[in-house]
Amino acid sequence: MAHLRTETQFTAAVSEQVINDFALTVATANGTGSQTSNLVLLRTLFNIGVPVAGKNLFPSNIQGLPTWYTIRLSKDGYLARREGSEILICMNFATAAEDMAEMEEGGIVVYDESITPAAIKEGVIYHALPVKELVKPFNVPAALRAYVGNMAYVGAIAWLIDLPLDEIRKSLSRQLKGKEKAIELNLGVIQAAFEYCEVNHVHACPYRVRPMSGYNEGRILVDGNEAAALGGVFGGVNLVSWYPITPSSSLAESLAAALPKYRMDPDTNKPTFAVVQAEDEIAAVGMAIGAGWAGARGMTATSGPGISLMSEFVGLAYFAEIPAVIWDIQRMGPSTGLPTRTSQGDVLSAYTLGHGDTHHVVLFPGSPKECFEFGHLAFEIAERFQIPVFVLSDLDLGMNLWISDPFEYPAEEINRGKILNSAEVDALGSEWGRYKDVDGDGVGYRTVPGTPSKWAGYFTRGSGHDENSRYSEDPQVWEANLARIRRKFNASRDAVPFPIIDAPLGADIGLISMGSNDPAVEEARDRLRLEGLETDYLRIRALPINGKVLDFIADHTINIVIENNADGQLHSILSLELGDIKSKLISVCRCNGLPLTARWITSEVAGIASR
Amino acid sequence: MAHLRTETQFTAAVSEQVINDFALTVATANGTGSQTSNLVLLRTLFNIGVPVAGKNLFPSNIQGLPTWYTIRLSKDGYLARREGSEILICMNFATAAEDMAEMEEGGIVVYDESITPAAIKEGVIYHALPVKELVKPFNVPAALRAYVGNMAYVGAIAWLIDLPLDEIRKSLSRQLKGKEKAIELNLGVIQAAFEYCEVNHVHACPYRVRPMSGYNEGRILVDGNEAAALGGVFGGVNLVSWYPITPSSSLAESLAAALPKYRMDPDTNKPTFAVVQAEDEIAAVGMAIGAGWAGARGMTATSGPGISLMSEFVGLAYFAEIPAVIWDIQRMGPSTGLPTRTSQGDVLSAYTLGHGDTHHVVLFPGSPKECFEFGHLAFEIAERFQIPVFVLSDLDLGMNLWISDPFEYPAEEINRGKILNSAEVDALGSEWGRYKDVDGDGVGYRTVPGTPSKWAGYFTRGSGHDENSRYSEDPQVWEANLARIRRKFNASRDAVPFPIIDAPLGADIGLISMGSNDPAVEEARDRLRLEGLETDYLRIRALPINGKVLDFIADHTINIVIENNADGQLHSILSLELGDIKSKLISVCRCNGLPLTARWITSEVAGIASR
Amino acid sequence: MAVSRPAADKTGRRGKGTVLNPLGLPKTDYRGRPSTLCKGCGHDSVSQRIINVTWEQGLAQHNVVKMSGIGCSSKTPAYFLQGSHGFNGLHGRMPALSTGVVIANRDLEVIGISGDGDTASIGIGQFKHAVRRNIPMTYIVENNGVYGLTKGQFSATADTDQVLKYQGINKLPPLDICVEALAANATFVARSFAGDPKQLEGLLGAAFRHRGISVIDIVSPCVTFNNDAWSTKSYAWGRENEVIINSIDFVPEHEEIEVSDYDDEIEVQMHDGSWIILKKVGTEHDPTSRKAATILLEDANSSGKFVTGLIYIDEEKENLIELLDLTEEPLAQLPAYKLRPSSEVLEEINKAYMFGS
Amino acid sequence: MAVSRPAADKTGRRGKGTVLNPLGLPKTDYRGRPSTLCKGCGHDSVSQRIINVTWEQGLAQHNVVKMSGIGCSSKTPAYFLQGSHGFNGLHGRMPALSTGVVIANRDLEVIGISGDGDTASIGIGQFKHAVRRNIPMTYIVENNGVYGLTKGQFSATADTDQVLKYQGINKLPPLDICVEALAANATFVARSFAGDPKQLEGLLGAAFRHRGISVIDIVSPCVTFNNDAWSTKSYAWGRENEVIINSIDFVPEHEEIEVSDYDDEIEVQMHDGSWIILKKVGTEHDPTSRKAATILLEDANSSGKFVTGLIYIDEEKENLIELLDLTEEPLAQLPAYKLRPSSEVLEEINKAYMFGS
Ligand SMILES: Cc1ncc(C[n+]2csc(CCOP(=O)(O)OP(=O)(O)O)c2C)c(N)n1
Ligand SMILES: Cc1ncc(C[n+]2csc(CCOP(=O)(O)OP(=O)(O)O)c2C)c(N)n1
Ligand code: SF4
Ligand code: SF4
Ligand SMILES: [Mg+2]
Ligand SMILES: [Mg+2]
Repeated sequence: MAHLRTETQFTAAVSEQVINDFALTVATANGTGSQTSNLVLLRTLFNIGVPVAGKNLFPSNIQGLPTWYTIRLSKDGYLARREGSEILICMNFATAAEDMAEMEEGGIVVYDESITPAAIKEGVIYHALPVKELVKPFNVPAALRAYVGNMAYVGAIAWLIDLPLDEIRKSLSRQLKGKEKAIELNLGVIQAAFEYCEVNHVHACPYRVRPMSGYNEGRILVDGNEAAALGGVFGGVNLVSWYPITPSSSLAESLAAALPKYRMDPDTNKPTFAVVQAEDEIAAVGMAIGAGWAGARGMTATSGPGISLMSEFVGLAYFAEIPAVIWDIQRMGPSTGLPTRTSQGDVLSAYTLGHGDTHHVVLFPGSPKECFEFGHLAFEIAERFQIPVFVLSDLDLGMNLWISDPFEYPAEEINRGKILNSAEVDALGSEWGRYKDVDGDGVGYRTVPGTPSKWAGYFTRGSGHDENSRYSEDPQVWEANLARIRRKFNASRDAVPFPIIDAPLGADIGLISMGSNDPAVEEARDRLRLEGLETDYLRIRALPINGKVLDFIADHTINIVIENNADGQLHSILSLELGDIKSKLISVCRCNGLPLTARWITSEVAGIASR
Repeated sequence: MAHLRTETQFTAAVSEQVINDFALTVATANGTGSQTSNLVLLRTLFNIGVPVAGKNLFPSNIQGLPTWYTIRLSKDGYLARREGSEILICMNFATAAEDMAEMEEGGIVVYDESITPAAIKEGVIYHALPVKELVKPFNVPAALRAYVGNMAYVGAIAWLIDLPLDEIRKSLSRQLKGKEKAIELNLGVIQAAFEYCEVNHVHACPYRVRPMSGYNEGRILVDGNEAAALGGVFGGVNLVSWYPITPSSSLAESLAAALPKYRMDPDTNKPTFAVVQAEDEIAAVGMAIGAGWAGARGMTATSGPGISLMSEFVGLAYFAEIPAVIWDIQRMGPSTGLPTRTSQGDVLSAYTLGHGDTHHVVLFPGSPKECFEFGHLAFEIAERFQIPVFVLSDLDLGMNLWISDPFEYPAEEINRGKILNSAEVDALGSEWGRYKDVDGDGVGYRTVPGTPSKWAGYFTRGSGHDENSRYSEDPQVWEANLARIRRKFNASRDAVPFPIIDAPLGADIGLISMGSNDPAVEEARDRLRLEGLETDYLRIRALPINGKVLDFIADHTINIVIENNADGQLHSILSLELGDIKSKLISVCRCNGLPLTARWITSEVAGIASR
Repeated sequence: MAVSRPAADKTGRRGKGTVLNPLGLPKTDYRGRPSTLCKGCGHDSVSQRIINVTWEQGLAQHNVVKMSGIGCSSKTPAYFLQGSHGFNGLHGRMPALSTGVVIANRDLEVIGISGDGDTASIGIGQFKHAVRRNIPMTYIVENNGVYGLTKGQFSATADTDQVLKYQGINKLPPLDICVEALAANATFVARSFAGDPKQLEGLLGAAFRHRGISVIDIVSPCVTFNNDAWSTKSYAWGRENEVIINSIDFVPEHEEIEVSDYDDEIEVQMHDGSWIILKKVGTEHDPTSRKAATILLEDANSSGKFVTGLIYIDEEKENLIELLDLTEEPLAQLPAYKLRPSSEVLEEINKAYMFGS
Repeated sequence: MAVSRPAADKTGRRGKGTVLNPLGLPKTDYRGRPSTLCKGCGHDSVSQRIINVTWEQGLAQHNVVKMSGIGCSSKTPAYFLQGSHGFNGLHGRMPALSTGVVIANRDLEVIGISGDGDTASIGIGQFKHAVRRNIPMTYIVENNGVYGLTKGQFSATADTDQVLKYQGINKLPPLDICVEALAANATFVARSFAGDPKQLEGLLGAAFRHRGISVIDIVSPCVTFNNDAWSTKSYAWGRENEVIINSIDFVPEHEEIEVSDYDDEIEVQMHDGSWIILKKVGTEHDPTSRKAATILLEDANSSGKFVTGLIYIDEEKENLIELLDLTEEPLAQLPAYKLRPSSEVLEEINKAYMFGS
């Protein structure tokens, strides 16, 4: 490929260049297949070693509405969402004017020739791209034209920021699963666009890409839902019962794709799993609970509205003590809210789901690696404590590609928890009681149906029951049972993932956050440090909290709880666990459907600190 | 009637007698119709002026399981549940041994002859009652025998504690709606039993009833569910959509009985209301919301499991801003729990029901009078703020007969809130936007379908929307909308029923409670006073709380939150509202399916005070 | 036949060439906001049919409410009758909301729009019970055999062994909306095809006049996820295989109908006095016979036939509002004095519970 | 006929006079805890039928699970088969739980007990979808037309114009469990009567052997709230009006059956190799014909006939477990190495996503 400038040209230009540290936004209409182009760009950058993050801002719609895809390059590895972009690719007439208006001096705009810029901004460079003409020579069927046309901006970007075309080809063929004809066609368009720019535009773009080493090495690029699905595969999931809902559908669909690959019975080559699309979320979680009760590993994945529908069943699993795993890929609520916008608004709902006095174990993965880890760990916790376990991810972590440390093989063997086999239950005979707290951890021993013993059978119910699971309305029996369940809940505190604490030199201010906020918080801490403000950081990875969290809060003059919802739900839950030192907690939260930005967090925290 | 002793005999005996201050418990099997006998006893006592409370402890079953009915007589008007009874009526073989074992010295046991006392206790008097023989002469059909047989203990009690038979007749004919034959039959048995005792037993019962004046005068005897239903009748309810569930069914059924009496259209003599038994709770609340949206007053009544099922719909009503009234007659949860036991375990669920960031107005009636009041007030609040409003009662208040102040006619006219008629909306034209905060209280103006104006139509959705209710994914629009809803919620703080505060001489200790705990708390305060411990008392009647609650808490060294659930849910909610002074909050709660007792509260509070 | 004329004729042409309906309004008034659905989506053509019929019949938009669940289909109420109130509710819960609405205001014409997922999967329970209660409304299922809005999963109406791009093969048998409706004692059951405007408009015209619930199962292709020619939910398949059992002409109340009994026709008088005239096409089917309807559907399904038209109608059964015997005045419009009894009444009530009573 | 013998004969009598079943167990072993239902409740007699048949067939209790929703009917699993696991779940949600159970362990014999409220009101959605998925289980509806446990409200199977003491008149049409099952493509549909032990036991015997879901709608009177003679859910009415369409004899796998074709009989071979022999009674009905079943029910309902017996059976359709093609070993019993791929596999996966890949 002759199209790459020579190294000498590079060095010549370097002085005024911005290397691997800028953002570009592609504005298109959805349903035009631009996702392929965007992913090709992202993967190419990843593969040449540039730390990148892609955030897809898409509508709750199938075709024709505005979509923005922002790719942030950060040689320093800051991969949180960032406001503004140095480079704008305008492919959508509908939003062109607005999009262009947001460009700041020094910005570069590439636009489809069919769109005429509403206003030309001082200090902004504009490059027209005759997409239609560029595609024409390849005479593609009408249906594919828009799709292929999107490759044009890949070529333009390659020309703008020095993307090696051979790397693009690699990504492309990976994306198109090696379909040679398609690859050649698309690459042809990319190349045509590249050459068109080379010939017709003056290259004055300071934003450049340079292959780099370091950050990406040993790391993977994957979205949280896929990682979670693989976690389930290695967690021994037997039943995935789900109901489609954005942004959780891709988790279940990834499982449907991965399980046949990795989980066929080595002896019979038949499935050791079932994936069932239920009629609704109530049935979905009900099936998972039924499977858990019968000794298999059942899970479901949903989002806000599904969580609401699952309340009654989750309350049953809580009180009848049945293991189940529930993934909530949070989207913006209340109600239907914004199905394609991210949020952390279900924390309180999940923690206390169900009428009556209930509290559940909730896990908060903060990266694809943790999605994988919690994907199998959740089953261990669910079976050990015989409880429903929630894993709260969100649209940002679940549906966007993140650079992550690779998946780690589970350190612990699969442990099915306290299940008695026929020999064991025969040995105990009438001694055995389903809800007896033999070990003092509040967790009783259970049997599963099909256990060949006349002692194994017992009756499960969501109504009041005694240690032998017989129906009881006796007040003492009821209180004793609740007390045991509370014991169990407390026992789980030290069995769930511990918080990640970074408190190098004991700062006065402690930051507390969870889940997908991690990169933004870390970046914010660096920025604060530059402003001379040291902060410690604790990332909560599970509820209920344990001593580590309490100590951290006690050790800091101010603890600032950072979350992506309207009510400061995590802050509320911590407040309740704390008692006195609560007054040291200050809530900082917002809720606008977008991942938090480091700039926003920086200004909030700086504001509080300067009080 | 010759059966009553003469006054002289009375005065003679008075010295060693305990007048109008004891409790009697009737132990029977359910489905035997003993409820009639018990209610006759209760009403008779009420009508002769004795302050009484009856607590029915019944199983979640239709026939044959143990039921206990305890009547407390308290000349001083302490009508909370009380432990232990001086008089025990043993009609149930199954529980006789246990029941008798609980009797303390000085107690009196009346038992069906067919039951032989397991053990005779020192200092306890036993009277056998040959129920079968007593009923025989009346040769009643087999089906009715058990039912009629229960009248025997009414006679025995009349003999024991001096119940005037003519008063019993009155209550009986009221209970049997004047069916003369039935009345005579039952009265006959009562009389026979009375005479049998007179002849065969030595009367040594110190516990006596004396007609008294004062307390009961001007008061009514009614259960909370019936009061709530009447509140709905006067609140202008148009649609009652419900699904049967204990202990809320009698609320809806009372409405079905009362509405045709009081709410037929004066012009057409046709219903101005509909009562629809839905297929489940989701549909029940959905219908009420549909009616509210279309401009009618819709309500539903349910209990814990129903609340869980209603989450998604309540979230829609919250976010789309649609009025609806939801009664939760709380029973013991989690899950199916104990359907026939009381609890206050749904406070947190109701307050935050639904995924995403939600918070609802919740009312806590503390007496039948308040059930009536909130029964109509809830509609005013729901329509004024365009929100779903929860009213949390419980089994104790809802299904037991309470002595209460009479119902008060609503002081305010019915107010449908901000609804524009065609003239008004025409005048505004394109100016009007469904969700514009014109008045600064966060409440927009709405139109209802059928308003003859081309401007009136708008589109309602649970997804993101702008001031004109157009779909919007714009982050600013979303945030502004949530901010307005928050404004609305805060505006409601001073529009909901204020707390009832009793702080005569500014004690150090403040008690905070809600709902049906009221009589127990008041009694506890008197007991504490006797022990030299003064307490102030604030009874929360609604969430969200306002300044009055905060001030009260601030004004007291210790605030003790008293509630009938496992997690101290009200305490948690207050903690979150408080911030700093939270540390002054101490939780005292228990959860065993029984109404709280003054003795228990007394010891708890005394314990904390003496720290 | 004399009485049957193309609906358009009923509309007058007054100057400037714009056709106006009986209310003197141009059709453009009955439009909604621009559709955001995929180009060619069957749902958009159904919306157009609704616009045409409501305009031709001169329905007053302020008396119409548009109810829907969640899905691409359920979005469509935003794209027609801009002058009507619309309520895009919850997934599968449109029936309960609609029930509340008609009880609140019996004068409203309720048009409910749902999808096959919204009705046959999560919503089958509320659907059955709304049918059973004979809620006065038109219940339209825009049936494409997939979940469009969530990107192409199978719905409960997908055919056995159907293949979908991202989902593989569906092994389960479909639920048939018309069979389900009939089983639940529906009083108006029809099936149609988004690719057959004329017939659909006839059915809509009749549905709006029906006394109780009118269920119309419309095969409405999803061009993005389920429009391959071999799919029974595709345009191609529909055009190939549609078997029209009857077509409907509609005669408004006020017009005279000379009762004829050509045996290729059936006249049914609607509850509002108007008449529908069913021209039998092809098969002999009597839509007033439950048994005939049951057998028609059983045969069609066992032989894989796509029959369209009015399958069953019963104008005799009372609707929910009639069963409740509600007062004529819409409950939502009752004056305060009809909502709250007098203080004297409350006095009486208190007395009944009072000490000494 | 040779093959047909009273089931009791299959059980041997060994000393001490106690009859033992094929597993050598006395019937008492198949009892449950004492019933807390009202004396005479139809549900108790259904429980007794289940005890008899499971005992006679020698089902191993540890391989049976008893699933139920909420209601008096749903309480009954506590009153039979004390040796089996039981799960008294949520109101209307037994089907979902059962689906999870059979997937977890395909070897289990699932007996689901529900009520008319539990199935036809709140549970109709899950019921339809369980039927559609052909879950291998026996789904029993103890149908009394009321909500017993909540004290006598109407359920969705109550007859039109039925009167209940505290509820007044029911104006709505009933949902018919058998019609609903058939509409959802059920593979075994039967109706029976708690007052007809012999027939019910025959049906249960066949149901336990059926390949997919066996739906049995049993009129099971509520003596407390709905047993007046004029109620179609009362003992009296049932005894008066029952029209038996066939009675079932059951021939275990191992026994020889001389295939005869008396035209008053139909033999159906069950998936496990055993045979059921249907003796037609009264009406001519072919239970292997969907159309015949559909018409039978339509006629029965329109004429108010209470037909009992096996209405429809299809042994050909695969059940959900077969459709999922699950491995033979119950998923709940798989060893750890079948639940977690090796670390090498994970390495491969990581590589695929890794920088430089
Ligand atoms: C409770 C709930 N579950 C899931 C979803 C996600 N969801 C939105 S639309 C839809 C299915 C739509 O399918 P259909 O009703 O056939 O409409 P179509 O898009 O095909 O027209 C689903 C599952 C939701 N909005 N709410
Ligand atoms: C979600 C929920 N709603 C309501 C109830 C109250 N409830 C218990 S049993 C029952 C109906 C039982 O009727 P059916 O299924 O016919 O059983 P039966 O008692 O008649 O045998 C209801 C409504 C409940 N337990 N859960
Ligand atoms: S996805 Fe299918 S159903 Fe949805 S708008 Fe597009 S074509 Fe229509
Ligand atoms: S109430 Fe009816 S259904 Fe329930 S146990 Fe009694 S008789 Fe049976
Ligand atoms: Mg669809
Ligand atoms: Mg029933």
